[in-house]
Amino acid sequence: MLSPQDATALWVTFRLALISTAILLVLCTPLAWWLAHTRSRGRVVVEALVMLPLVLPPTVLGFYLLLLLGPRGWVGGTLESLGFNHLAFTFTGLVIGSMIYSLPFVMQPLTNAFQTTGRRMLEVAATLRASPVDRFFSVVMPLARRGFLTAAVLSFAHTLGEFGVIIMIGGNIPGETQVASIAIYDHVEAMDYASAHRLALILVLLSFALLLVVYGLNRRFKVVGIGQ
Amino acid sequence: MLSPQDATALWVTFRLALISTAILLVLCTPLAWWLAHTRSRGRVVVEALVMLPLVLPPTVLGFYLLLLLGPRGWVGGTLESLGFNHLAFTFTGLVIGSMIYSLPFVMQPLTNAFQTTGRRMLEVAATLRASPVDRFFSVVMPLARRGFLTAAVLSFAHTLGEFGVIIMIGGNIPGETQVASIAIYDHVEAMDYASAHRLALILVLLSFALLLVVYGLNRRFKVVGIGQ
Amino acid sequence: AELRVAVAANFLGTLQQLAALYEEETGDRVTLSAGSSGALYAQIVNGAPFDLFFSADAARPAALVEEGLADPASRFTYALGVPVLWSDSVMDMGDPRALLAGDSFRFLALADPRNAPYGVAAQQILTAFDLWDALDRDRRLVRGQTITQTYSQIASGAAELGFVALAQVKDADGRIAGSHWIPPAELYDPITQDVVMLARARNPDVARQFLDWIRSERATGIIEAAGYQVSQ
Amino acid sequence: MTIAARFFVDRGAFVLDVDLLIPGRGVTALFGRSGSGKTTILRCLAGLERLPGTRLQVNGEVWQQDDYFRPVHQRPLGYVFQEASLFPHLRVRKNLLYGLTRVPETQRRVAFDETVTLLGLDGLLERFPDQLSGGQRQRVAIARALLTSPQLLLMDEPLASLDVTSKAEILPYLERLHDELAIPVVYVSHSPDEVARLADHLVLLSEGRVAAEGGLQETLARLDLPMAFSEDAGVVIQAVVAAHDDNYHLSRLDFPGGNIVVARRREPLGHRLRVRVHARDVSLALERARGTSIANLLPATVTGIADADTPAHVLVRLEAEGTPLLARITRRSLDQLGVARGKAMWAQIKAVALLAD
Amino acid sequence: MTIAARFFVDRGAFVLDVDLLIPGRGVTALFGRSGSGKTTILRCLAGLERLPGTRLQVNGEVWQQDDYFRPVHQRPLGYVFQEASLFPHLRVRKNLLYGLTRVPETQRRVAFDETVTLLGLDGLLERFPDQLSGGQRQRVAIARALLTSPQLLLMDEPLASLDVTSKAEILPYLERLHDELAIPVVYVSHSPDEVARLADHLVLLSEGRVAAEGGLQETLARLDLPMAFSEDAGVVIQAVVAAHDDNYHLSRLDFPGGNIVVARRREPLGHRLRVRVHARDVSLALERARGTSIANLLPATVTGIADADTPAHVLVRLEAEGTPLLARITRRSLDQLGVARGKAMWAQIKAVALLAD
Ligand SMILES: Nc1ncnc2c1ncn2[C@@H]1O[C@H](COP(=O)(O)OP(=O)(O)OP(=O)(O)O)[C@@H](O)[C@H]1O
Ligand SMILES: Nc1ncnc2c1ncn2[C@@H]1O[C@H](COP(=O)(O)OP(=O)(O)OP(=O)(O)O)[C@@H](O)[C@H]1O
Ligand code: MOO
Ligand SMILES: [Mg+2]
Ligand SMILES: [Mg+2]
Repeated sequence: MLSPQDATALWVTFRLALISTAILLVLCTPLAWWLAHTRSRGRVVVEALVMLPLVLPPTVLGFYLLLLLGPRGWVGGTLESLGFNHLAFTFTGLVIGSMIYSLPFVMQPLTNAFQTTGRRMLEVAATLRASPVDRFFSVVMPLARRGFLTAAVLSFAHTLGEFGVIIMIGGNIPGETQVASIAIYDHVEAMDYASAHRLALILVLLSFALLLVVYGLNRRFKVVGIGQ
Repeated sequence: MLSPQDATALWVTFRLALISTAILLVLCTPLAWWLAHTRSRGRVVVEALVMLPLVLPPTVLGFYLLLLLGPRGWVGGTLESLGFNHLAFTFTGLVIGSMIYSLPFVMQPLTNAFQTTGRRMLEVAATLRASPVDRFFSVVMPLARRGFLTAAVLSFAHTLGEFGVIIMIGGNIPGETQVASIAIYDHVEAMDYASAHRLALILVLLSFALLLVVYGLNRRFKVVGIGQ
Repeated sequence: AELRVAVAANFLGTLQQLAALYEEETGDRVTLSAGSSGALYAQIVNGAPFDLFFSADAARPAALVEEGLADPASRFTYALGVPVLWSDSVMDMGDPRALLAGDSFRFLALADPRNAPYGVAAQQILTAFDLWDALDRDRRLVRGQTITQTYSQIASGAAELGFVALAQVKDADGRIAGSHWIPPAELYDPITQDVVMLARARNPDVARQFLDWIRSERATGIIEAAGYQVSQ
Repeated sequence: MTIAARFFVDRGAFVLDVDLLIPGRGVTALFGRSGSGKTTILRCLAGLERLPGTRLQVNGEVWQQDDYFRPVHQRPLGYVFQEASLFPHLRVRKNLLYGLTRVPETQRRVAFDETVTLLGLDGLLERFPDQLSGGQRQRVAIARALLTSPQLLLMDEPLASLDVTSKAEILPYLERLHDELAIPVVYVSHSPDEVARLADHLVLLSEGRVAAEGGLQETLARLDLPMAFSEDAGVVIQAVVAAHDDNYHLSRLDFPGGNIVVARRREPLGHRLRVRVHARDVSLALERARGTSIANLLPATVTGIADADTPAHVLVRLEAEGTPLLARITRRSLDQLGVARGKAMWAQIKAVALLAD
Repeated sequence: MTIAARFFVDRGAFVLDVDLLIPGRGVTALFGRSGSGKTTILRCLAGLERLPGTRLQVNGEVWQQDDYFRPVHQRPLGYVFQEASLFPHLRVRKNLLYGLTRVPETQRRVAFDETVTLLGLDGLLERFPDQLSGGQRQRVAIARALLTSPQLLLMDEPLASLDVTSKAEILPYLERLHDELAIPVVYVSHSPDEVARLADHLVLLSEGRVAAEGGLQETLARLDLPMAFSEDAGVVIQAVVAAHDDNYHLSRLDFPGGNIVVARRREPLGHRLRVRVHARDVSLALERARGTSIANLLPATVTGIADADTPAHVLVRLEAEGTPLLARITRRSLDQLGVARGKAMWAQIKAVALLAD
């Protein structure tokens, strides 16, 4: 039902979405925490900056990332001069690109969730001997659970569907950087509509199943509100 | 500095982003409220469905929307049979397309915000004579302010940048459905990098300024947390 | 050996057939990466690991040669694109000018002339008919980002007709569904699609071998059957 | 003019099953242990628990029954929740005005400025709730509910987090208010003093059921009250201001069966007052005592004797010409003095132990 | 072994400026009107307000000073917040275990099962906080703090939302606990009874400053206390169980200057006990009364007279061989009995008015 190349593309897609979402969640958590709690004026600027990856068309953003990560770019060039390879057209480059593009979807829900967590519960936890890290995992994370879920789901789903950034910096290399969305695009370009529909359907069904599981599991948790 | 066509595209872009975001906020509010408070099993399915517009590549989604809104589609066909025009390649169609594509970005933050609002404050408001609608505007909206803000900003910014869906169902008609993101991309394609950089910079700066204003205003409001 | 080929989207389908045949004949592997010519060009400039670049125009391969990124000797025109006015429903295309001037359609689709060669041809044809300005003013011209998008917009029925590539509407048996009109070549500048071998090709000999094969009779036959012209 | 209610709430481990008849005027106190269902009853009255099996009629109007349910916001009530529950996004002023502005002007009978001053909120109007102390939050919540000029007031331990002095300032205001508004108040409190002072009617709850119910005076004087209450047993006497002594700042209150002397009252002669006499503040004597600082001595007849909450003590019920009294004395005194039903004795009440204001 | 603290908190309209010396053992009560800064002091002690100008030394260890700040979670304290503040996402059991599991096993000195039972939480362990009544939440919060086996216990009105019976059950447990753990407790309460019963040391706060401070007995017997306290003035007597009367279920407690009879105690003979005598429960007589149910009569000498909170009353300070007593009597009785400094009189104490357990 799926050509081996399509199956590979699907696998690359899910791997990419998973890895970039995971890294993004880890990296954004401290930043979102800072944003949620700082009173510095710089907060507004950072909040606005974080949203910018959204306002550029993905292909254009991808183009600029290509300039940055490629051999002539600041990042890629530095890497090359240190004896490494530049990052364009590699899976690593793809992960970086997806992360930048999904940044707003992770930062926003996390910041919101951290803001509504409030200080009181943290104070209580501190008097019960929980260290800052401990408090984060035992109090903040559970209370901000919906925020993490939203961040993860938006970032994951968005990476599944994104194509502009990926085709630019990934270069559509089968097995390495060819993801499902590009494979669908290729089928359409090659006028193979049947394959395009089939792959789109599989992508949608897989995602739907995954989302059902995630939201189904989420139902089990306690919903916590302000002033209950 | 800007060609007249680029300026028009910029104007269409902001108008589109504004209108579709506004309508989306209005329409999603009751649905998100329901999602946040229902205990029905259907909730999980609706939550997962709402995310699906994200997992398809924009151009593919746009293609399916074109089929739906065009004269042979269910929506467009019905309209035609009622004596109206179908919606493909019209600004209205564009608004619908953008709305569907931005749906997840609006639903998720709103649902989260409504869930954290909790029931207690609504109960208090009810005992103070506030009708359900009144309660919504005087209690839920202010407490869910961050959620509305996030929804609006994500949807707005995303509409600014995205063009896969838009070009497919909008048809890129100057003055009507041609948006700024396409113009930048065209410059890249045509190897006119100087023009691309210029327009991208303008779009980014405009958006940045807008975001600064929005987040700056937001700073003035009280941050409200769980168990404060 | 393995060949990595960047190919302009409109030629992808045809090159897939060719590559499959070639792999069968030689045992070499040919990996295709499709994209719009502009995107592929930008990628090559920024270090994309391709051996060959099948562009949809002549300008970009020329630019690569000029920048020293491609082997000048390897460059040649592998196909000439043929635009076609096409509708997937039944339309009287006997007098295309009258049809295009009339009210029997609401939207006409074409590739965006700003970046797609087929779009340029379409604009030239409409200008020759003296219809471009009127259609543009009335906002009846729907511009696709690529020629494939244009095809999709017509195939969905949302645009009643439009200019696409002949290669897109020809099915495997060489038949064309719906109605079509192939404009005479005088109405537009030729759509020259050039290929070039990149300077950083890892396996230049294998690449040259493939390019020679593309010029073989067997290959050109397939290209022509797909809807392109081949200039000898 | 009454509130007739039948509530049935099943929460698994806890079942509330009560049939209440609450007077349409005056204060009804809900009294009972933690978890006995007091808050649940208030929520049912307010319409916050919409459950089958509920019947609620207020002053003749049906609020809830079978298929009919009057929405919460259409019930003219004021509810002070057990936790202050202020709107966190509004300053104190806006919190106070929230209910007030939603009541038609013609129906407003509680003045903003006066309420704010009497609850000591003058300096706090521009604060946000998280800038207040616990007691300040509680006072804002009380004021907010009062400012809706409710026709039924539900208060869930409104004074729990307040100091003695604040209570002493707020209680008279509450008393005056419910007198002036002539509305029924349902009042949850754990403080027997507060209850005795405010309440006209008492409902004792135990594990979701009504253990005792009735007028304050009768219920307090009953000897069969649950143990929980016996430590604070006592009676409430309706008395009339009969004389003032400006020299010693004293007033004499007369009631059927005697009189007592209390600290000078501001009320004019003839004014009716309510006085609480704790059983533990009443001692008994065979003869009229002399040369003592105990100012109030009443001749009374023993009408009953009951066990108290410790075997060391007994509760003695007396009557002074119709006015019931309770005395808590040791069992040893009972024997030494030969206290028995029908015996005439002197009840000694320490003037200062009287609940008066 | 003391807690030495200097706190300065500037909140604009409110300034807390106190210098405290809290004994390293026993209960110190913080008493003061709503908004006087009690909660703020507890927060400073816990390290929740990190401000310059703070000095805090506990049992010789510096917790905060100039550049040093010991983080909250490294301070071995238990804090019962004014609002229960349970973790809303955790069931009662997990709430209780939260602190317990974070204390090394060797340092755990409070047993889970016993605490749960004594605080009446047995049936509630699997509930979420929003399924509890107000009093139940409060009890969970108390248990949660105790289970960390703290070396300093901060309690902000822990019993405010509890009924009389629950209080009576929990108080002895708290007393025993802080005796056993031998830790200092800082206790905020608006209930003079609770304070008198638990506290060894009293800090009276007024608008962010210390109005009075000292041992419970001395401070309570002071005649210059602010008005707020005079209604509840009284003394606390250290006594020894001297005899039991199993017939009448009574015990005799001896102290320098006399003895009093109270309901039968379980303590063995010789055990030391603390007894509170409210000024309002003490009456004075010129002669030893006979034929009365007042069981406790002590010869005492008047050592001072002061105004009370109403002009009708005065507070009379007496001494019975070193034991101070306070009596609240009317000014009229003062004159009628000719009470004056140096006069020998009989203090009458109603046995049942004694604070005993
Ligand atoms: N964030 C703040 N901003 C301004 N003032 C504050 C803030 N927090 C507390 N206050 C004020 O500080 C004073 C002391 O508050 P605190 O909570 O210590 O009082 P408290 O003695 O505990 O009172 P209560 O018995 O009512 O709980 C109060 O007057 C309060 O209004
Ligand atoms: N959502 C719920 N699920 C299960 N049991 C509940 C729920 N809400 C309340 N209860 C139980 O119902 C009983 C009555 O609760 P209620 O709040 O009416 O008590 P209360 O008399 O107000 O007590 P308190 O004096 O402690 O406030 C309690 O035992 C409580 O545990
Ligand atoms: O370069 Mo293309 O094939 O016109 O999209
Ligand atoms: Mg309650
Ligand atoms: Mg406080």
